[in-house]
Amino acid sequence: MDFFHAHQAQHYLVLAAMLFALGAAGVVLRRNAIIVLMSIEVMLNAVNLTFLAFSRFPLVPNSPMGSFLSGHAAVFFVIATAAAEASVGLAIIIAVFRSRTSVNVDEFDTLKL
Amino acid sequence: MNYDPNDLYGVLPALILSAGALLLLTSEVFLRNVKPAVLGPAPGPAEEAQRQLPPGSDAKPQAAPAPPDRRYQAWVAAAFAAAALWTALSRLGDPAVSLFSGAAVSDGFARVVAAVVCAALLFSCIVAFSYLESLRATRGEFYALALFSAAGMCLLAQATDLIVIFISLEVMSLAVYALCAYLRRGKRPAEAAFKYFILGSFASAIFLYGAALAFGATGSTRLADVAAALRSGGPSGASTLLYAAVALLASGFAFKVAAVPFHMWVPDVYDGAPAPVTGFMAAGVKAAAFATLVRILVSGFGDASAGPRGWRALVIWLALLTMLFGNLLAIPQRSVKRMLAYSAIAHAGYLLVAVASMASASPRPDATQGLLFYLASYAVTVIGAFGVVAIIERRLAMSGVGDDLSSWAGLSDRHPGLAAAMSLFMVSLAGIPPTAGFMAKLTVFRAAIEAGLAPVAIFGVLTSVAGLYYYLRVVVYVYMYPSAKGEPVLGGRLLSAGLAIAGCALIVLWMGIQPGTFASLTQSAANAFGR
Amino acid sequence: MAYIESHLLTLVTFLPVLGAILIALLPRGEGGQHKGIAFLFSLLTFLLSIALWTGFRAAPGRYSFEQKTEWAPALGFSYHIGLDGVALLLFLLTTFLGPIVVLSSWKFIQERVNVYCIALLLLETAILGTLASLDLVLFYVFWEAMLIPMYLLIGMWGSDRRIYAAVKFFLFTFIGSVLMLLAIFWLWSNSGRKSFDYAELLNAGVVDVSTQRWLFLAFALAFAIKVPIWPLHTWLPDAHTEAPAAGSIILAGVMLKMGTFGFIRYAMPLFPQAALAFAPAIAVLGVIGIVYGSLMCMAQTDLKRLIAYSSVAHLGFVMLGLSALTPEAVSGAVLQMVNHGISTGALFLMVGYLYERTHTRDLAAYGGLATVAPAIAATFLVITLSSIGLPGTNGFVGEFLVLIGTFTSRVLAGAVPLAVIGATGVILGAVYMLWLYQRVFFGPPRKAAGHGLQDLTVREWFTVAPLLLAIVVLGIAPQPLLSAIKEPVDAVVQRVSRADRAPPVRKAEAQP
Amino acid sequence: MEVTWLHLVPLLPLIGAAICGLVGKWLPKGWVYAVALASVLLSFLIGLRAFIGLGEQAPLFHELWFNWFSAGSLRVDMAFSFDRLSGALTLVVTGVGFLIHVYSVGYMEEDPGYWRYFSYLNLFIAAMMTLVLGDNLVAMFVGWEGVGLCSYLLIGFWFTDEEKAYAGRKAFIVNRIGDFGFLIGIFILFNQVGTVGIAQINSAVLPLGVASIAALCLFIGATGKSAQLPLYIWLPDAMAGPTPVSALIHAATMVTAGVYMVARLSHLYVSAPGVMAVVAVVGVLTALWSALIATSQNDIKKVLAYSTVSQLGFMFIGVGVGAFFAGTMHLVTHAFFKACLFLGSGAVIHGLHGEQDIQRMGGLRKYLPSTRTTFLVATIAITGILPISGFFSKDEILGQALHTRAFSFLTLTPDGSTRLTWLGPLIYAVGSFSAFLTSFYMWRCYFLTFSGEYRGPESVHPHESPSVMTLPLWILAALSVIGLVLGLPQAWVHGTGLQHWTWEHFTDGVFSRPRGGAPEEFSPYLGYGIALIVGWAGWACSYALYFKRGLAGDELLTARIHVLRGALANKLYVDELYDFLVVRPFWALARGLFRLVDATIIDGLFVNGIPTLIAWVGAMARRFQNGDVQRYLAVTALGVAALLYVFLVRG
Repeated sequence: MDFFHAHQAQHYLVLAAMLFALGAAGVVLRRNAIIVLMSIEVMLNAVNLTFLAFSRFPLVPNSPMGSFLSGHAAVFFVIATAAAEASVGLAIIIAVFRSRTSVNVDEFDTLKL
Repeated sequence: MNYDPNDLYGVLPALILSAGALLLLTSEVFLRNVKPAVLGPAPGPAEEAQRQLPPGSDAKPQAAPAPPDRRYQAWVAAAFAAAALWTALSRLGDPAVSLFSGAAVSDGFARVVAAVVCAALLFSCIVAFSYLESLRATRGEFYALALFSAAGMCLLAQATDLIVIFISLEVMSLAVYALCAYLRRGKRPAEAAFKYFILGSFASAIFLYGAALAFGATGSTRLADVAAALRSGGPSGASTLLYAAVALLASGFAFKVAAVPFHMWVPDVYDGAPAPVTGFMAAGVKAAAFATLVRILVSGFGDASAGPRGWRALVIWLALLTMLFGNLLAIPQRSVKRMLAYSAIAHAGYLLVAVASMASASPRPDATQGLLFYLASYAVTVIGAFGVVAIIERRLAMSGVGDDLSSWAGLSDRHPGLAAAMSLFMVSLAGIPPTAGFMAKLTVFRAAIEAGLAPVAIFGVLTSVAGLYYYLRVVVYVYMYPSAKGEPVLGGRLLSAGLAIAGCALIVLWMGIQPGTFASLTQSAANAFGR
Repeated sequence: MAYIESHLLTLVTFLPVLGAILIALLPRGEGGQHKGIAFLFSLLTFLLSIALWTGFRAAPGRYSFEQKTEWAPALGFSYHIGLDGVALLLFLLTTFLGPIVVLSSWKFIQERVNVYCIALLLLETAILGTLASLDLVLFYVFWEAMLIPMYLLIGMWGSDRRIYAAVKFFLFTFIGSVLMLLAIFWLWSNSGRKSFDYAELLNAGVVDVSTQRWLFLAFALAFAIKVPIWPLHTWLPDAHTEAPAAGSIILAGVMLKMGTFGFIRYAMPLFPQAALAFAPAIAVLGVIGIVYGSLMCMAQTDLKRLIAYSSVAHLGFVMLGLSALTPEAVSGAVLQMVNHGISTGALFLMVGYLYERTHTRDLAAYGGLATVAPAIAATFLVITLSSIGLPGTNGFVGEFLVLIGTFTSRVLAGAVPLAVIGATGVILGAVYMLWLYQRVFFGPPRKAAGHGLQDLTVREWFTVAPLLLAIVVLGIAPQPLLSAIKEPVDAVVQRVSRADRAPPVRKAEAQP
Repeated sequence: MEVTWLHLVPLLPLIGAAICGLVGKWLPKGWVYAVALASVLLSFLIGLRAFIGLGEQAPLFHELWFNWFSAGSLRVDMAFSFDRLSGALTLVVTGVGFLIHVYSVGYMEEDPGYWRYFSYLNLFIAAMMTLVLGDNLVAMFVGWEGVGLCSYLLIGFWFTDEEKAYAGRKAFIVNRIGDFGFLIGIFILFNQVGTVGIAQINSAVLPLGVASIAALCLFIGATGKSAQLPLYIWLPDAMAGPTPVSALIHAATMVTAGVYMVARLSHLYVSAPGVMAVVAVVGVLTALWSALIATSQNDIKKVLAYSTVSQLGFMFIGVGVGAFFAGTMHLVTHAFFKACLFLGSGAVIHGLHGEQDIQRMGGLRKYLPSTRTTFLVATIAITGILPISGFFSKDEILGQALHTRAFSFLTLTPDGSTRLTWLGPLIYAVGSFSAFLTSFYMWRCYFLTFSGEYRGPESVHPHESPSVMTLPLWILAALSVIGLVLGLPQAWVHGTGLQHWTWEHFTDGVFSRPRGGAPEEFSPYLGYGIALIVGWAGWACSYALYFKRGLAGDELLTARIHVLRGALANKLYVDELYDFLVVRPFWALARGLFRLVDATIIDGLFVNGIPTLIAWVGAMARRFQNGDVQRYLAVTALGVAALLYVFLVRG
């Protein structure tokens, strides 16, 4: 990964990667459904950061016209989608909670095998 | 970034579907609760459906005022689906046009996929109608959500820009999550929806990260630019990023197409969701996801297919794993619904074989044709199968238990028609002539042999033998075991579901006996990715 | 009229389907009318197929009643059918057995009659199509379509272990055929002209020997399971034992022949060098089948099981003859296919009638039936004699030709010992069949002979008489059949036995 | 010369069989008799006409009825040839057959299955005529198997008795073993000559090795059909059938088919001298072996059965030493007197209401005069104490054996130091001893049956049979006397009218001569003398033993040679031996193979084992899907990691 040393986007990228990993870890490890949902948001934000980093410090000088914009635009799309995701997710969690009065992910194992 | 309003014609199916969805949503506003005497579900069969509810379930049959009559929604949705289907089919032969300055494309491939999706939607709506009615579960939004997800699928098939792909993906997925949770009785639907949601968003996040890396490496999210960057080699080390992007994007859609080891959500979700929804997912989501996977891999990373780091080897491995585990895990299942879920995984494996054979240019047209044929035949078959499952499931849905083979015993005595149809679908899934399933296997494996994937093909057909075993078991129970005592004859609300099932059965037979008709429809699509 | 003539084969092939559709449209009555329609259509099929026999013109490398129309050009296969002598014989055998089968189960099948009749009719069409098709995909479609109705016949109307038998049958045959399917695809993509047409592939046949072997094995496996060749035979006894009489008759009568037919029509001509190379192995397996099958018969206590194993022995003769690659032997093998269809079919028919009366297949329960049911005893005797190949019955000519042809074969390595060992089948056949016959019919009447065992009824006479007639007539005048199959047999023998001298592409007799 | 009526000879009885068998049950009894007898009589008359028609201008009649089947280079015709040999046999078969039909009318009077019986009998005549007249080996084989079938059916005629049914099956299967040899012989000859026509084969020049193997294989067939060692075991049991059947099939005609076949293919056998030696040795051994057993049998039919076997042995000696005419001549004469003997025994059994044990007979000459007289004549003929038919034919055989040079070319050692010149005389000596035994047991049988006092139970009142049964007896007795004409030496009849009717002259040119030319004209008188002495000696012994004492004679004999006689009474335990060596191991093998290979290895291990394994693996793998969403997430994450690894690190 030599090129990172020669490039100023590296800090953002590394941070984003770490954020992403953290989010993933949270999704996999945390037991509370709400927190799992939040971890997913963290992952999405990490992606946003990556997008922004790349559009601010493009790797490719001769990149096709509008690439910066498309980077930024992507972020907005992602934010909007993330909001929608969150709402649906919360609704689902509520439905689950209704049926078993718990948001502990471990207990959702009626469906198995 | 110039905008041409004519491009909207290119996404007409999606537009129609969205319009339908919006119409249905708005129509909700004008509904009033009414007295059961005036409107409401017809007595008799519905009452019987109620009587089958186990005591203690939260459904209150005598709850007055009765919910408003929403039966029109099914037909409205069906009408819009039919319209979208017609638009998709009518422009099938037209030349491919790039839309929105390369963010999307309207080519034969996309149109065929859109047609498949719309057909799936159409049949699912009809199946769902009788299902929901007999469960007294017709509330608003169901059909709207279905239409939205279908719109997302259509767009997904057309998208050639990673961002557009992501958005369409979310449009589709979010609606489907909601549909899974739609049936509020019992624990299963909500849990299924939750699992689907968590895993799904996890996967789309991964996909999105891949998109970001691709963007970084090539400076663009257009698949065309990605391909160009690959051809030119790109800046130093960008290839590393690019390959990471391939890995992440691939895993994102490997999840959507339920390839092992990204398959684990499938059995639970398919099992927990209402049968009509499951059918729709199995048919539509799979079609759209495969379409996108092909677009990303072929038109995006087409030149990075060969070699150890090429995606060809990757897809082959995924295919092998998927075919193996899908069939292996389906064998011990006793719930037909769950068995069909695992079989869906297995079929994803066969489809991946087609994708793998699209890697090299010469067999690509045949492979594309195979892929589309397989998607179409699988769609009709599986929707029909889940339609039958839905009828069986009605009684069980309340008590929150899944179906069991024993509840299928002797179906041929009670419902010869359903039994024959179910057996036909099983035979088609097993890939035995004269059914669509056989012709699908034919087209796919033929392409695989052509692409020099003989070992994969041999592995595939051998696993399909294992598959035959569990498909046959359903036929055994349906035809060769006597009816269990006290199995009631299901009455009421069979008509529309019966229509849909009969339609699927006829198409299955038609595609099996006259495959040429459909194959010729896909002629233009076959060359969508060049030859 | 000309239209009818040009489409006669199609008409005959699909006539049973019409019947099936008709039955499906009828309400589920008590079943009488279903059987009636089924009988009517199968009879009609047979009568029409006689026109095939009269209109048949043998010509080298050409097919009678050939018809080729577009089917799925987008997928590269066509609806191409036609008959050569070999196919014609088996075709007629099938249509001949059709009405007999329907009539035989008139009394035995009482529930779900409509499904039963539909299955029978569809099965007939599938078999006929398998024989008639000249396009590999078409062939494969019919080939696989055979499985489902048979599966239902065994599984729905069989006896105790019917489901095990049905699934075993289905899986066994399916394993073999899927590999064949891949081999077909290989031919398609490497034949140069992307075609599934049998004749074109036959001419294209430029396949290097090493690949030929693999493809041949793929084809041979599918056919060997169907035949069945030892050691792939164990599905047969179960299927036969559990299946209802009609199922056994069709299974033994024609379905097993699909395997041998596949060898002579596809596996051997398409891959001549491989066929030549594998001939000794197949011959050995055939001989094992003869001896081993006969020994198995001696170890059985179940009537139907015994006869099922006798099929293994008889088809061993066929495989031996096919691999001997002399005109005599191959003609004998083809004749033996027909003979076995008639005699073993008749055996299962009679056993079915016995079972209807006694409801047991256990040999120990039988004995002394000749005193209570002389007509059954007499007919059964004739069939037994035909099955052990007594001169004057149809059984003899086939066996004799196979053995003498094998003995004189210059192509097959170790032909003489193989023929000699194979000839011991003549002794063993007599041993077990006469043992069976004495066990069932001679001696003092035992349990099964009790409770007023009824002799052949008129309906049953109508089913048995044609078979007896065929046994005698084919025993005395087999020559018409032999002349009918001369052309294709010579073609195969030429193509395969000379395969090592010239590349298969330069085989002139394949197609004009 | 080509004719078009020859096929009627077998066809008519076949039609008769069809009529009796299909509709005989519903026809009046008389019609069945009429059809059955008429068909045989007609074919006899046709044969007679043809026989008279034979002459210098027409040495043989030939008919190509139809081409049965032909494939590749093999062409099998249904064609018949009627020369002096087959002609004579036609007359014998149809003639004797007709007499036995007549006799059966009386014998099967009470049996309800008479229509079946006559159908089988007609069928047998048809098959036998096909065998005799067939001009190629395959056509011959058709008759060969056909007669086997008829004997199977007729032995097991009373099938409700397990024993009888079993005897029929035994006969058929043992015959099949022979037929196996016959088939292989046909294959070899076809492979060598390229045709199955007897004439072509006889005119072909065959290498010694091929000829020997072919001849040997065919001879195996002959041993099966003609009940020679080691395949004779079925014939004694075959006596389970009705007595006329024993007379017709198992004495007069069918069992001689082997001799006929060897004689027909004389050229083949002549070109394989080693095999001829084998034939002769097997013949003489059989003659001795069964003669020994016959001395100790008490069932009158068993005695006659073993005597048949031994007489067939004599015939094989004849053909074996190259004197085909002698063997066939004995075949003809034997047909007469043995048929007479069997029918006589049948009359006795009939008169005693089914009694077959000679221990409960005796003194029957009072009750059954004509039966007794004819039986006596036949006995004289077979024992040869007076020069009537049996005397001449048997002595011809022995004389030829003594003087033959057929074996003088054979050697056991490669250097050719020792030559088998001694074989002929040895055969002569053993044969003469067998002749002595023959005389002994036949007279024993006669004395115990007809002379002395009646030993049977009082309840049974012996009575003479109806004339329909005695008439054939008289005719056959007469024939056994007249038959002597065939055997008169050339010297006696030279210049007389009988010259052309001595068998040797009659069949001149039908057979080919053994290598080294025929045995030179030897003077028969010494042989005649010895034969007479031997015959009378046998008569004397049994007269001394049995004429006065009756059964006590047996006890006296038993007291002397206890062990031997015990063994002989039990047929030398041959059946038990075969059962122990062949039958039981075979069935055991079958059951063992079934249990081990089919049930255990193929089905248990593979067919059912593999699916079980797969299902088990599936059930195990299934456990992993435990419903915990975060396990699913982890797996997904691992999958992503794996992909990244593949693309970044490994790639």
